[in-house]
This record gives sequence, C-alpha cells and structure tokens, in this order.
Amino acid sequence: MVVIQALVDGILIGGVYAVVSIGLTLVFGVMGIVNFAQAEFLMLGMFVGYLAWAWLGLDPLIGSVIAFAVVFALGCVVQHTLIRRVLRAPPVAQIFLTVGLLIVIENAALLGFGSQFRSVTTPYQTSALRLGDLFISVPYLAAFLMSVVSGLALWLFMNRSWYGRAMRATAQDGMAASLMGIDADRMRRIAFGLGVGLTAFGGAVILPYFTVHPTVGAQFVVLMFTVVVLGGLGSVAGAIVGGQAVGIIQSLSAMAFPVQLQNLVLFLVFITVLALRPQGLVGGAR
Amino acid sequence: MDKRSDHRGPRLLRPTRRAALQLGGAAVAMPFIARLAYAQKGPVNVGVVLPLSGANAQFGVNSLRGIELAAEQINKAGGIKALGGAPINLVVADSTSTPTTAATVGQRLITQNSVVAILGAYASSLSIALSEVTERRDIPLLTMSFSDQITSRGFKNIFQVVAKASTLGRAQLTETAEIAKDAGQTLQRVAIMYEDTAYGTSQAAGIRETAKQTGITIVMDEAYPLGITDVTPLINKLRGADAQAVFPASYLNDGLQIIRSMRQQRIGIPVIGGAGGYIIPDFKQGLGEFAEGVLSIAPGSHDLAPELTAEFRQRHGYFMTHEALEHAVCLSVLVQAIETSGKADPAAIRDTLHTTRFDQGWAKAMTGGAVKFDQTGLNTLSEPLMVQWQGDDLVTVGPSKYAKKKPIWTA
Amino acid sequence: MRPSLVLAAVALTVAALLPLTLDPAGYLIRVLTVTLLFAAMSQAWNIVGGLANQMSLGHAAFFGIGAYTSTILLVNYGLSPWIGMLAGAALGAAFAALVSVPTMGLRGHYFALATLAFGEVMRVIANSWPSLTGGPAGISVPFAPDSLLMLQFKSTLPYYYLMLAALVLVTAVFVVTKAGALGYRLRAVKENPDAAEVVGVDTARVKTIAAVMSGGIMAALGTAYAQFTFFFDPETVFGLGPISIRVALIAILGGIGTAAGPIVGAFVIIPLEELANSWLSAGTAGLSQLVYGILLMLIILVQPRGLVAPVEALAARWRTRRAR
Amino acid sequence: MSAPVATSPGTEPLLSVEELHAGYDAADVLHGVSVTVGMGEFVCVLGANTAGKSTLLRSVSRLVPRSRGRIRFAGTDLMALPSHAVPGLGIAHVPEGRHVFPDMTVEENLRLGAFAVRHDPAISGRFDGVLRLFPRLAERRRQRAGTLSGGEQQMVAVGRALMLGPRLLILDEPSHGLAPIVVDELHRAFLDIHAGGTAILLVEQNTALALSVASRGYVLESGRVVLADTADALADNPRVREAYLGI
Repeated sequence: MVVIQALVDGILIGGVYAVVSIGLTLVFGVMGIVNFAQAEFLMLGMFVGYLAWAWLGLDPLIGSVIAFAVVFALGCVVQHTLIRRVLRAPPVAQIFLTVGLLIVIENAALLGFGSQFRSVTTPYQTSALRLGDLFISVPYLAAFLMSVVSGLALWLFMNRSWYGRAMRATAQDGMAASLMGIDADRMRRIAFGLGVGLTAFGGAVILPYFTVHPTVGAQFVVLMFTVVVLGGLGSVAGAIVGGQAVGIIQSLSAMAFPVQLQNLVLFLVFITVLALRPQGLVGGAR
Repeated sequence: MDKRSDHRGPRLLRPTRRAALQLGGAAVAMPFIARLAYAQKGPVNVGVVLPLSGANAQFGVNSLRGIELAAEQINKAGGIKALGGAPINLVVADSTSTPTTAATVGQRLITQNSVVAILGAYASSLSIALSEVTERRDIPLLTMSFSDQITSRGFKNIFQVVAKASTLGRAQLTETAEIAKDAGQTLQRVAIMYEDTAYGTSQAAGIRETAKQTGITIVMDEAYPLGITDVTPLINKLRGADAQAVFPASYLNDGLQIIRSMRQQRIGIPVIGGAGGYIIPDFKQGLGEFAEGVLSIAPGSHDLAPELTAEFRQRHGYFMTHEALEHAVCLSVLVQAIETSGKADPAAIRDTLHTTRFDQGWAKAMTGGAVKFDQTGLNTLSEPLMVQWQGDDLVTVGPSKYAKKKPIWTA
Repeated sequence: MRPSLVLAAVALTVAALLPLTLDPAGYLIRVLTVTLLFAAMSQAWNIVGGLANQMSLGHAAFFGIGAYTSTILLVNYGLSPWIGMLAGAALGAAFAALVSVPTMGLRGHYFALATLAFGEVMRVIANSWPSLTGGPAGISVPFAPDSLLMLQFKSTLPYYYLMLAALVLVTAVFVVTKAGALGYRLRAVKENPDAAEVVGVDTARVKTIAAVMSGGIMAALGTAYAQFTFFFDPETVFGLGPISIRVALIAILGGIGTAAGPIVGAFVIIPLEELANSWLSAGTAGLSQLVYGILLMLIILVQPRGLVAPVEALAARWRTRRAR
Repeated sequence: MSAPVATSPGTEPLLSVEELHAGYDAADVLHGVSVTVGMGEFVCVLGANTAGKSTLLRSVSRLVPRSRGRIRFAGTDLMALPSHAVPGLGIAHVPEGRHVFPDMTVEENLRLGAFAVRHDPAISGRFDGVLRLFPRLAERRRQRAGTLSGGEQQMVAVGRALMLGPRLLILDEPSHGLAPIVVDELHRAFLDIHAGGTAILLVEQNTALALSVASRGYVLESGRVVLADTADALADNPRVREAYLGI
C-alpha cells in the first residue's frame, strides 16, 4: 500500500517535472543551446500566475495560460535579441550568456516583484481524493492533468501542425529546412518562446502548492537538467520519461533512505545513466 | 508597493544634520565633551550587512526595514546625545546570501567607511563568515542569527541578541509539553522534520536533546534538502509515524507545502513550527484559514511591544517580523552603548556592550524588557516565545508571563 | 626575450609591489586576494576546460574536498594546514580520477552536465554527515595566532602573497603542461578525439591525467581558501553558482585555453562584482546583481571568444608583420 | 566567353544568372558566371569537383553567404531574398547529400516539401503523384527517413522537392554514391518530371548520364563557364569527351 502511494505520488509529481523540463529539451533540440536560465522562466511563469490570481482573481490553473502567453512572447524577444547572436559562437559562450541571463532575470524579478515569498490560496489547496487508503492530492492531480494536457498539445503541435513539423525539421537539418521555405530564425524564435513558455506554464500550475519568490528557479535548475539528461537531451518524449523517472525515484527512495539523501540517490542514477547511456533512456527517438 | 525609497539614505540624514549642527553649537559650550564633538563632526557610520539579493533576500529586506525604522527614530530624537547629537548613518551592503561576499563587504565597510560597528547578517552562515572579519579587526558585530556557533567560539566582538538555536529547540519542546498538559494531554510521541541548513539542524538538535532528557519519544526524525520540491514523502512518513505533534523547522515554501500536504491527508495533529517561515505574514497569506492554530517558537514577537512596533505595521502594512524587530534592537542597543561609553570607538563600544544592561529604546521589546550580554556575547535575558496564529494575527501564547492570549491545542 | 614573458615579469613585479601601497588589512587588498585566488582556481580549471576542452561544471567538488580535508585534520588532529593541503590535494586528485571513469566517454554538453552533478553530490554528502563535516552549520578554522606553520594571519597581506604564489605556480603548471607532450596530446584530443586515438594517443589516459592535475590543484586551493576565510559551509565550497560556474565563467570570459585568460577574467569579474556591489547594493535590492549580469552578457555578446582573443589576434598580426 | 545559346526562341528565360561572383570565406568560388534556364528546359552543369557547380546552385537558393551579380527568376530579383523565401517562388532544390530529415517519417518528409505552399489545395494530389512516381516510398511511408537506404533517401529528397509543385527543380549530384540500378530509376523519374513541364537544372558528375537526359549544358572550370552548348554538341565536343567522358 505504502509503495503504491509512493508510486502514485511519484507519477503525479513526475508529470509536473516533465512539463517544466520539456522546454529545456526543446530549446536544446532545436538550437543546440543548453539554457541555464530556463528555470528563471519557471519563476516568471509563477509570478505571472500569481499576479493573475492576485489582481484578476484567476485560479492559477487558468492563469497558467496567461503565463504561457506572456513568457512565450518574452522568450521570442530574448531569442531574437540575445540567444540568436551566440548560435554560432562556441558552446562556452552560450553557457556564459545564459548564465548572465539567469542573473539578470532573477534580479530583475527581485527589483520588480520584491523579495517576498508569495503564495496563492485556492479552495482546493488542502483537498485530496481518497481511494481506500490512497490519498491523491488535488493540487498535485490538477497540476499533473494540466501537464498531461499541455504535453498532448505540444505533441499535437509538433507532429500535426505545419509549424511544429517545420520546427522539428529545423532541429534536424537547418539547411534543408530553409530549402523547404522554412524561416529557421523564426522557428528558433518560436521554439525558444514555446520552450520557456511551457516551463512558465508548468510554473503556474504548481502555484496551488508551491511558493514563488525571485530565487525559486534555483530549486529547480539541477532537477530540470537531471530530467532532460535522463530522458535524452533534445528529446521531448525523453523529458516525459525523465520526469516520471525523477518523480518516482524521489518518491520511492524516500522509503528506503532519509529524505535528505533524496537528491544523492537521484544524482547517482543520473551519473550512471549518463555513463552507460549518454543518449538518455529514450535517446535517439526525438 | 515598495516604500523603502521614501525613507532611506540621504533623506534620512537631511533633517537631522541640521539638528546635529544646532546641538554641535551647544556642545562647544561644554568643554568636557568638546573634543569628542570635534572628532564627531559628522555622523556615526554603522555598517549593515544583509542578504538583499539571493535566497534570503526577503528576510534581509525586512531586517533592513527594522534597522531603518530604528535609525530614523534615533535621528529624529536628536541623534546620539553623548556625541553632540551626531546622527546615525547606515552604510548598507548586500551580502548576497554568500558567506564569502558577507566577509568581503564587511571588510569594505570597516576600511572604506570606518564603521564603528556592524549589524547583520540574518543567516547564521553569513554572520559567522562576517564575524571572522570583524573579530580580527576588533569591530563589534551585533547579530540576531541564532546558531549556537555564533557565541561558542570565544570571540570578543560578537553579540547575539537572541537566544541560541539549541535554546529555541529546547523551549519548542518544553513549551509545547506545557501547552499540551494544560489541555489535559501528555506529550509522549513527537515527530521532527527540518531543512538541512544550519538553522534547521541546530534547532532539531535542541529538540532531540530535550526529548531525551524529558523521556519523550521521537517517532520521526527527518532532515530534508533545502529547496525541496515535493514534501509528499515526508508527509507519508509522518502519516505512518503516529506522532502527537509535529515540529517542522523550515522557511516559508516548505512550511506551506508541509501544512497543505498534512491537511490533504487529514493529519490534524498540532504543528509547532521552528520560527523561520512560520512566523511571517506571508504564512497566513498563503494558507488563509488553514494557518489557524499553527504554533511556532519565536525569538521575539511584535506584540510584546506594540507601542514600538505599530509604526512598522503602519508603514509597511504588515506586523513587524521578528528579524526586523531584533535588528532594530541591535541598532538601539548599539546606540545606547555609544551613549554610555561616550565615544564612537569600537573598543569602547565593545567593552560597554559586555558590561552594561540596556533597557532603553527597542531593548524594551525583548523578553525581560532589556538586553544584557555575557562574556561570550550572548544576551542572557532573551527567552524564546511560543506564538500562535489566531485569527489574522500572530500572538504570543507562552511562556505564560509573556502570553497575550491563551494557546489553543487542537488535538 | 619573448614579449609575453616580459609582460608576465612586469605584471608579477607590479603584483608583488602593489600591496606595499595599500592598507595591509584593508578592503582593496582583500578584493585583490580573492581575485588572485579565483584566478588560480580558474587556471586550474583551465587545464581540463581549456586544454582538454572538457567543460567541467563540477570543480567545486575538488575545491570543497580540499577545504574540508585540511580543516577536519586541523580541527580533529591539530595538523598543520600545509599537511592538510597535501592530503586534500591527494584526495582531490583521487576523486578526479574516480569521476573520470564514468565521464570519460562524454563530450560537450553531456560532459558539462554530468560534472554538474559532482559538486551537488559532494554538497549533499557534506550536509548529511555532520559528525565529520559539521554538517550544514559549517565548520570553523580554530583561531590561532599569526603563524606560517598554521597558515593563519590576522592581516590580509600574507594571504595576498600566498594567493599570488599560488597563481604563479598554477600558471606555471598550466604553461608547462600546455607546451609539453601532454599539452600536445590534449590538443590532439581536443581537435579530433577519433583521429587522436588513431594516431596512438590514449585519449582516456590523457584526459584522466589532466583531470587529476586539475582536481588536485583545485583541492589545494580549497585549503588556501579555508585558511583565508576561517569559516565555510557545504553551500559555500560545493556551491554550483559561487564556485563551479564562476571559475568556468572567469576562464571563458578571459579566453579559455590561454594562460592569460583566467587571470584577465578574474581581474574583470571579481572587481566588477565588487564594484557593482559597493556602488549599488545600498540602493534597491537586486540592482547590483542585475547590473553585473547585464555587463556579463554584454561582454560575451561583444567578445564571444573571450577578452584575450582580440589581443592575441593583434599580437599574431604584429608577429607576422614583423616576420615579413 | 559564354556562348550565346539562346533558350527556345520567343520565351523569357525562367532563371537567369548573370555575372555571378560568390563564395564563402575570404576567396570567391565563382568568378562571373552567367547561366540561364528556360521555361520547361532541362539544363545540366558539368565540371570537376571544385569547379563551383554546387556554389552556383546554392547561390540560386540564397544559401551562399557572399554573392554579387544578378539572379532573376520569373521576373523576381532573387538577390534581395533570404533563402527561405525562394521555394515560395517555385524553386525546389534537392541538395547534395540528400539532407532528408532523418528522424521524421517518409510521409512527414514529403509533406514538409510543400511547406512554402502549405495552403495549396493541390498538395494531396501531388502527394499521391510522388508515391506513384516512387512506389517504394509508398511501402515505407511510416518509416523514419534516416533508416532508409541511400537510394530511397534520394527518392525522398526528390519527392519532397516535387511536393512544392516547382517550376524549376534544382538537382545537386542526385546519383552520387548510388547503385547504377537506382541511378537509372532516378533519371527515368527526372525525364518524367521534365515531361510534366518542370524545368530542371541538374549538376551531375556522371557526365554521360547528364548529357543523355538534358537538352543543354554548361561546363564550369575554376568558377568560370568555359563551354555552353546543346547536350548533343557537348557530347561531341573533344574537350568534353577527353576531360569528362574519358573517351
């Protein structure tokens, strides 16, 4: 029973980890850029969701759509003004730029939103579904379902729409894509916007149980890298598998080890997977 | 939303500089302090090192607000009278939540700004790193960090205005046992969970130690990583632990997550937080009605001195948090030490701090109504308080001599 | 004499004489000391990051091992930090060899991300082993009177020279390595790992040697840091942002793979951070860090190959012109 | 230099390249090349490996970073356009080395060929046409393109180009590295495509094959056009015979 409870919890939280990490892998897949500032967009999404709740009275689950839209637009601008300029630069310069971006976003948020921890109050924040001895947290379930929906939407977009296919084409072969009449610059802009927008969306859907403050990104950054590397850098399907893996490892390892060592277990799995399968658990298939 | 810019820096000084000149004229007439007045033509520089950015920024900003409030009051009241009305000039530096930076900016304040003392730096790790610099430069450091290490290293220039973490941890358990007893329950099985920071671990150690002495069984004892993204495993463990009360030590985010998850799983046992995130306004804001009845230990509380802390609430829209209050106390005590010793000299201030009982100004807001440091620099009068969320406010409910309201035991 | 040697000699003379004009326990000298330390750390990183082109984001692991080893030996057994430094360096080198095994086959971003986990693993261990490390509360170097043997001084001046010596030493190691057979092989591995393997370079061995050197030196510098700040906690020495990423940034900003890069980078980044902090931190919270971040981005947008690159290009042009 | 071999009398050239200088880094690869392709014409460009044939084709598709001169297509100045705007005019380019999208299915690859004309209702008809032209692709419709054989990948690349319904099809070394039997199949397809009214500009190292399908050709050497004539005339030209046909 305890194991089932831990599994269910792991799957629910894993869905959220997946959706916040998909953007990171998408950006890498399309542009070959590892965006160290990705988690800062999660923070921005949380703030947008929070403000939508505080000013407009919108539930964060609805606010998440606004968070997506706002951060999507911001991502397009960031891609156009900053990231685009280092696409051909050495990887070290790319890392440097995104770390600079991380510092800027974090502190801009500190200036703009203040240092306060902010949290929304929802009617379901302390609700849980009860199935026998099994508790299913409603905020977790809601976040999970929203993640599934957004994951599906992304999948449909990437596989069924012209722009999604064009984006994958750009990722796989930029030159050939432009021979198809695809504006690679534009696709990268959309991909970056989409990537950070999805992360922001994920940030907003966890608001019912998670607090936002300007440095909240730091809590997620290593986790996000773990998720995408476990699944395979650049693979959207991998991020989903990776998210689930991380959620379940965290949840199950807490049963055998002190919770304090949760991340240690995670990192050991992470390093082992990297050493044995650098392409990730589902590497290869994009 | 941020009114800080209205009452800081230059504006803080402008009205009082005039006052200082007037008083300075009077001082010349008094030969025995004329030399001092001459030496103290300008304001007295007091260093403030706080985490204004990074993970602890919120507490750093609150602390600064407390210090600014106290400084303003002192300057409005005519500055430091023993120095001919010299005003306090705060030299603020951001320690960014990194100990190395805390030490470096401390060094800067000492050598570039000739500060007579430093206040800060909220987090224990920052204060300890900072103290390594102040100790070697013989500059007094007044802090409200509560790690035991602060005053256990034999340093001569450090002053801890609050009770240490192990004392807080002990009180957290004994006070709770008292409250339970009053409600007709014997506390036998408790759970502790804490973030693995200096603050969380030392507080947990205090609880653990006391439990052993008083024969209370700890049925769950879990540290968890700072910045935990999912507390469910903790709550699952708690559910299986059959505890009568739970003692979590954490900042706000984990605190909210813990309470929410407990409520989801219908775990109704009393929660006794370990200060940190449990006693700030955002806790109530985040949880709404679910904050009701949550207890916490606190090194200080705004309702012990409403006449002093009301202005803070008026200015910022929320009650004066304990870190703001204690930092105001730090400054107030420092100024009293300067008044007593009659000179703005670090060594003289240090000696005065060690030997004097301070019962004026903000010191009245502390337990015992005063501050008295022993030779290690610990404020011997400070006692931990038990506070509880009742209605919209955080009220002191223990020990009984300080209690403003009766505690509610929900078990 | 080669112009770069002349330049180095001049810089060294200036560096050696400069503190005589400063308050020996003052702020400026402290900033310079920290700068020298980070230059040395970044130079140690450069052996792996620059010569082998392995972007390590986990060097805090070695740094922290060094800091903890010497301090634990000092606290528990009263051993001189010099001995602790050797022990720490040995442990750091051993750890480097150990972590080389799983990361050997990884390239580019994968290597960087794998190493990211090392510092974090060490941080978790240090946090959860309080009986040895003092846990999250951190560990203090016991107060001692001024003593070279115990590597503890009241004034900052001796530390300045200590860090300067460290920087000179590490830079010498870097230069010699780069010019020697190992550097040649590392370059081969960097340019084309497969081809290097074909012509008989044992890439695994070469990379491991570089990692061991780099890790050992980094650990020794950890001891120097511990003796300089007297207090640290797991977050400080194993931190991702404060150590791992920062040493990489410094080298990248200066220009990786060059001896001057980490030095130039450190002398830009550390003072820049300090200046931003001292000018702006009394203002609105976050402003100083914001300005610092914007400056970082501007530098990399204008000069993506590092600050040393244009100087080198200029020097190369000058040389070829002179050769004609 | 370039012999004035007119396109079919009375028709405007579909593509005209005049005095094109182009290159990548410091040095130019092309030094004043002029080439025309008439409406519905089948033109080949011959030359040694480094003559600049691919650079010429890539210039037309605006993939070469530095170029000056004039390139016009059906009255539009291509020099002013970014590469992704070129296919929309009706130019489909099958690059050297095929460049299929390896992680997409055959069908996805083909459909992407119509990206520039994605609102054109004729797309689905064209898709069926491509599958008729290359029946093997119909069998492998759901297979990832990266797992196909070289010949099949070339079919995908050509089919993908046809999805545009191009007025000009640019083929860069389509038979490179393929088995003779596949090469034959492809060239038969090219003739079919041409017969359908599409102009073709072909670069081919297999000179004999190129001259057998094209109606006119250019010979490029060191970035300059050294010969321009009808395919038959080129096939008889001793210089061509010696240098490129090995006779």
